[in-house]
Amino acid sequence: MADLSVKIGDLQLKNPVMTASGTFGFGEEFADFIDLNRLAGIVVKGLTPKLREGNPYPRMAETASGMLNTVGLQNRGVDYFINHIYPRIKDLDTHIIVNVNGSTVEEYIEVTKKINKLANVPAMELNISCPNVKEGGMAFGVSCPSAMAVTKAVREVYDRTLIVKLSPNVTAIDDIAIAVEEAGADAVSLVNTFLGMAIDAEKQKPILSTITGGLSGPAIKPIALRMVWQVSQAVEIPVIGMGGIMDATDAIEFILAGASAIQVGTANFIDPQVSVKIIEGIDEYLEQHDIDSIAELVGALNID
Amino acid sequence: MADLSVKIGDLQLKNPVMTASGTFGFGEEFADFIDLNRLAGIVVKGLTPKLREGNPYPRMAETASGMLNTVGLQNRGVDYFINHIYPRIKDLDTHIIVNVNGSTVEEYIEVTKKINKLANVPAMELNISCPNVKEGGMAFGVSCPSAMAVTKAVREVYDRTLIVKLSPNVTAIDDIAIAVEEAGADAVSLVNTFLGMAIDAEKQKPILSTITGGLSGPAIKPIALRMVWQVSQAVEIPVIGMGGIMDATDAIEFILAGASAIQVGTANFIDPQVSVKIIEGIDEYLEQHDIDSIAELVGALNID
Amino acid sequence: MKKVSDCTVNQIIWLNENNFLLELIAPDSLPDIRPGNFAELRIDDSRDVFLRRPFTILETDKTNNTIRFFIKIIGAGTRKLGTLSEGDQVNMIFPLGNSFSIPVKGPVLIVGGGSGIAPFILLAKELQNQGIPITFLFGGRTHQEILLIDQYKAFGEVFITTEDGSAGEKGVVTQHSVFNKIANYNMIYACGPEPMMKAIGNIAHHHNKSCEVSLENMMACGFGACLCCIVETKSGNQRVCTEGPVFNINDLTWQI
Amino acid sequence: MKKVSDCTVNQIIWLNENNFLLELIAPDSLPDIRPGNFAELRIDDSRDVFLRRPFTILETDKTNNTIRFFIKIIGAGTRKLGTLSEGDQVNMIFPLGNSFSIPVKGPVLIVGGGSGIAPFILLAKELQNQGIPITFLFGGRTHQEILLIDQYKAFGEVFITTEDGSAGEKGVVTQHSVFNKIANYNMIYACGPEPMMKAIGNIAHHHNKSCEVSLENMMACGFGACLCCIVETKSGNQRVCTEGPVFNINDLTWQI
Ligand SMILES: Cc1cc2nc3c(=O)[nH]c(=O)nc-3n(C[C@H](O)[C@H](O)[C@H](O)COP(=O)(O)OP(=O)(O)OC[C@H]3O[C@@H](n4cnc5c(N)ncnc54)[C@H](O)[C@@H]3O)c2cc1C
Ligand SMILES: Cc1cc2nc3c(=O)[nH]c(=O)nc-3n(C[C@H](O)[C@H](O)[C@H](O)COP(=O)(O)OP(=O)(O)OC[C@H]3O[C@@H](n4cnc5c(N)ncnc54)[C@H](O)[C@@H]3O)c2cc1C
Ligand SMILES: Cc1cc2nc3c(=O)[nH]c(=O)nc-3n(C[C@H](O)[C@H](O)[C@H](O)COP(=O)(O)O)c2cc1C
Ligand SMILES: Cc1cc2nc3c(=O)[nH]c(=O)nc-3n(C[C@H](O)[C@H](O)[C@H](O)COP(=O)(O)O)c2cc1C
Ligand code: FES
Ligand code: FES
Repeated sequence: MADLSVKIGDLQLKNPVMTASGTFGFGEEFADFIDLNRLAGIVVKGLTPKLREGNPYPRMAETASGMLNTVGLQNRGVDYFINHIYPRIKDLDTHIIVNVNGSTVEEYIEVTKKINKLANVPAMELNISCPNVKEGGMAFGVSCPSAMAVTKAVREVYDRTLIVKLSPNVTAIDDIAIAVEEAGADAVSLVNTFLGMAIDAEKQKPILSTITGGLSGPAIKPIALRMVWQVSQAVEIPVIGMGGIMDATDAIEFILAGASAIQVGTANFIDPQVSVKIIEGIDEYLEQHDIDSIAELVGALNID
Repeated sequence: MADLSVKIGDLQLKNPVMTASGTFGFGEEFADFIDLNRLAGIVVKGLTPKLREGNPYPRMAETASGMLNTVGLQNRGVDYFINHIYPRIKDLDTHIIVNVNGSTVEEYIEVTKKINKLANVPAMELNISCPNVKEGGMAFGVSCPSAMAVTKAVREVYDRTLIVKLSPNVTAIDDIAIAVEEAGADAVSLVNTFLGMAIDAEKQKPILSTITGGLSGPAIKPIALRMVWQVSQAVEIPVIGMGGIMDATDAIEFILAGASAIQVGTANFIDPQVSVKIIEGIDEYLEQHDIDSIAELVGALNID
Repeated sequence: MKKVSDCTVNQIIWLNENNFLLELIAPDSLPDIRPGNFAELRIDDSRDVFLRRPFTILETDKTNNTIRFFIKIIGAGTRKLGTLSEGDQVNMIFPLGNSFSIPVKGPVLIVGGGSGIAPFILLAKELQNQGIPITFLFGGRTHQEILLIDQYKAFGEVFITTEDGSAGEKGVVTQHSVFNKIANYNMIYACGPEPMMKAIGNIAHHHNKSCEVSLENMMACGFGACLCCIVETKSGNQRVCTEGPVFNINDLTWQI
Repeated sequence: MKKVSDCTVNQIIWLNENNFLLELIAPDSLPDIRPGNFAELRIDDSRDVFLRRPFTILETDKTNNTIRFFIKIIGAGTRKLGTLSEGDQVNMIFPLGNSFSIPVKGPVLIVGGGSGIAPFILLAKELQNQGIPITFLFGGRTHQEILLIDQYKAFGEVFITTEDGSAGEKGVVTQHSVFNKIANYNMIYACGPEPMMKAIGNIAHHHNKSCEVSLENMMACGFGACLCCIVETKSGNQRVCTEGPVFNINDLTWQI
């Protein structure tokens, strides 16, 4: 068995496979299907200061090799998480990582401060592509100054591993990555979903209640892979890659492109056991290729 | 039979279906398969001032519901087109539209001036997402000032319908659309391909010779559709939509989202007769829905 | 406990050109399956089907580990399921969702509209076991949409409405004369198109009858992970796949 | 003239577990098909196959409009083709590409490596019609990779090499003793892995023999529209699907 462990900031992961926020609930939904302790980490559903009902139904549209969602950060708020969910999952032998959201810098800070006190949450993922924010409806994640500002503010109140999750809906994702690195991020994760749209031609209406939504799944993999490659050339901090990973081969591609770890998202819906299969597949790949440690593969893409 | 005709600037189209640059050669490649005269227009392969050999092989990678290409604007130069190809296709009963490329504003102008003299080329498509340009490797199409500058310069030397083709690899495609509208474009067409990447995990190498390439096909349709919707809210000039259109239903979706006409790209490779099938399918749709003219459908998406 | 199982197609029984029964054999003994539960089937190697598809569990047979589904063809996924043949593999996640509640006493009225007939065989079996009398009312546009009647007749009286009058009373289900005797029933169950369920809910509400409906919905996962399948309830948005698909109309925010 | 036709599968003949012959019936009379031509097959309803797949036309029968392909399973598309059964539909664009040139006189040497054996039955027929003697040399890793030999024996002498010595001479094709008599041949044709074709090209070049090779390549369209399938030639990049797949080695920029 090869050495699958990787490090993200201070975070020691037993293997490079985590599950992506919003696609794995709080882990419990998958307890019947897999041994959650096999995972390196679980990034839980995005939390906000207060309960959010999210967007109206319909929230989902299937597309070619992908899906659109407009869940809209439905969650019961950070306090509910701390009091009711955290106690149930905190003793799992996997890292619980909280995906932190807010509509203002203050809101981000509010959630962060609360999360900072949880002994068994060794890292947070700062989600800066939430669509409803101060700056004139412009998301934090699509401009360097705003990405930098929120990262800096959160960094000041957070003591552990700070991962910033980047939006792919930008001209130069490497510039945003550099900005959040400068602001103190320990790692970046990418990509979040692409803004897309689906139309019912018969009804002549949008399929989603909010007209547009976020595209995920294998359809976006080529773009996500390019962005991981591009960002990993631009920053020194570790990169966590995701976007359309369906199997171990996809995961290896992201790692070769520069990702130190990966997250599995939409694939969990199609095969709730896929995350563990990916861990096993990576192990097999390393064995077949006579590689002792996954670390050797990170960014090892041979471009001549 | 419903009225399928639409207008783009001064350009009267007999139906809303054109074929996309780079996916239909110079039309002749399809002459065995369809009656080219059925098409509203053919946007020919991108031309540059001089012969370009394009990028090395491999130039193609298949992806989930899509493909990456890195042809790199291989073409024999505008003069070869004018002397050898144009005479063969100029008398088709369809509009020949030239896709104009350059690495500098001067090069764009050089091609434009030559095209401006061709009696049977009633429109040009200014491709501003060519990767090798002056501004420090930054494409013309990803910043408003440069998009504006090249459009203005071309507008000054071009008398006919000027379509500007937008890159989707941007934070705010509506801003770019507004910039080229202000600079004098008669229409915008979108989207060009998304920058993506494919890796061969076994060989641990990129699949494409240039590492990254352009993603097209149904995978990108949800994002393209969103951009067409967004741009058509932002500008007054007509929008020509494309990106993953495979059948008449897809075409109708783009039209509902605000496209006055559409282009069929990658689908031509899978079914060389698809463009004509789409025209027939649109006609059927109008009949089934008792719509007299396609114009009634443009932007008719019902959002309550 | 939910399972992911590679099942084998045992048979497909066509009811008419658009509807069929799909019978799968699970690889090991069936878990406890309750009336109203559903399964998520993976439709492999089909270009147009990315996600799984949810189907109500119609019937089960514990002796040979078979599960039956009633499937109506409406798009690429259901069409592809209809091309399966004996021995083909289908990956299934099951059992999913909550289930109908069983009243202490009957009689009960079960109303199914269109293809909303799948949840009621398991329910009827359970009710029969409890000695609760059942009346069925099934509605469709034409007699071709009235399916599985012979099976239902084994559990109680079956009334029918069709919009064209080609079978049973002419009209829609809510117009059926059985509602004149609504006072007789202790509980109403309904499944079908949303407007029909709302209309039944309305009647139940005004006669102060307990009423449970089984909702359909666009689902990405089917087991509570994605939050795509919500319905508005009096205690906020809930997941149809997990807190449902069966809801008491009193818990929903329907304007009835 | 190129056509797009909905063809019907007539039969699949398995040669071994990885290789089969696919026989399609075209809906109308076959166009003129030349040795070296290929077709683009559409592989429907398969999640992992987006584009068509190119295959050389192995044989044709004008009397019943059938076309045969030799197919080696290497990925999702070829695997799916192997699951077709009689009566299934396959959409085909054909005939595509250029063809081998026929010399005024022989004898000729035809060299096939691995699965590079498909273009040579049509070629052999044509050469035979012109009264030109043919020697075949086929190489593979083991005897299991040496296929269709009986068919080729009808057209001339067949030599074999295998890397493990399990059939014919042990070694790779270029080491075969037939090359001692290379002066005897007027022309050489080759198809197979690129290094093998380059090695043959090298020999031909040094003996001043005309040599044509049939190239493989990643194709998006197969009929000249996309410019994805290029090969470097002395007159610039050319499309393998249109100016090829057959090239004279003198026109290529191979370092030989
Ligand atoms: C809990 C549950 C139980 C179900 N039980 C059954 C059953 O027992 N038998 C049965 O035949 N069907 C059942 N359905 C519906 C079934 O899941 C859909 O018919 C199926 O997913 C359609 O797949 P498709 O690929 O054939 O069609 P698609 O191509 O996916 O869809 C065709 C059209 O139908 C719409 N549509 C698809 N699924 C749904 C849905 N769930 N709700 C609303 N609109 C939809 C789509 O938007 C599209 O316009 C159930 C659904 C749910 C949520
Ligand atoms: C002109 C021409 C004629 C051909 N004739 C035949 C024939 O007669 N019989 C036959 O069995 N095959 C033939 N091939 C090859 C055949 O097209 C491929 O094997 C097929 O496309 C593979 O499809 P797949 O979906 O099974 O594999 P995929 O999953 O697409 O590919 C599996 C692996 O093979 C590589 N690959 C696929 N196609 C090619 C290619 N064309 N060149 C280089 N690498 C490739 C891929 O990169 C991938 O790594 C021909 C190819 C060309 C261009
Ligand atoms: C239904 C759904 C809900 C999601 N919710 C969140 C969320 O709350 N926070 C977040 O950062 N990302 C969220 N995402 C994005 C995913 O974490 C992931 O970045 C994206 O789906 C791309 O990966 P994939 O293609 O593997 O799914 C969500 C994605 C989906 C499909
Ligand atoms: C092989 C290939 C070559 C292309 N060449 C050009 C080009 O020369 N000029 C241009 O403006 N767009 C070019 N494009 C982009 C297409 O015109 C179109 O914008 C894009 O493919 C999206 O549409 P689709 O998904 O329908 O293919 C090319 C696309 C492909 C696939
Ligand atoms: S379908 Fe995913 S939560 Fe219900
Ligand atoms: S494959 Fe498209 S030009 Fe050759």
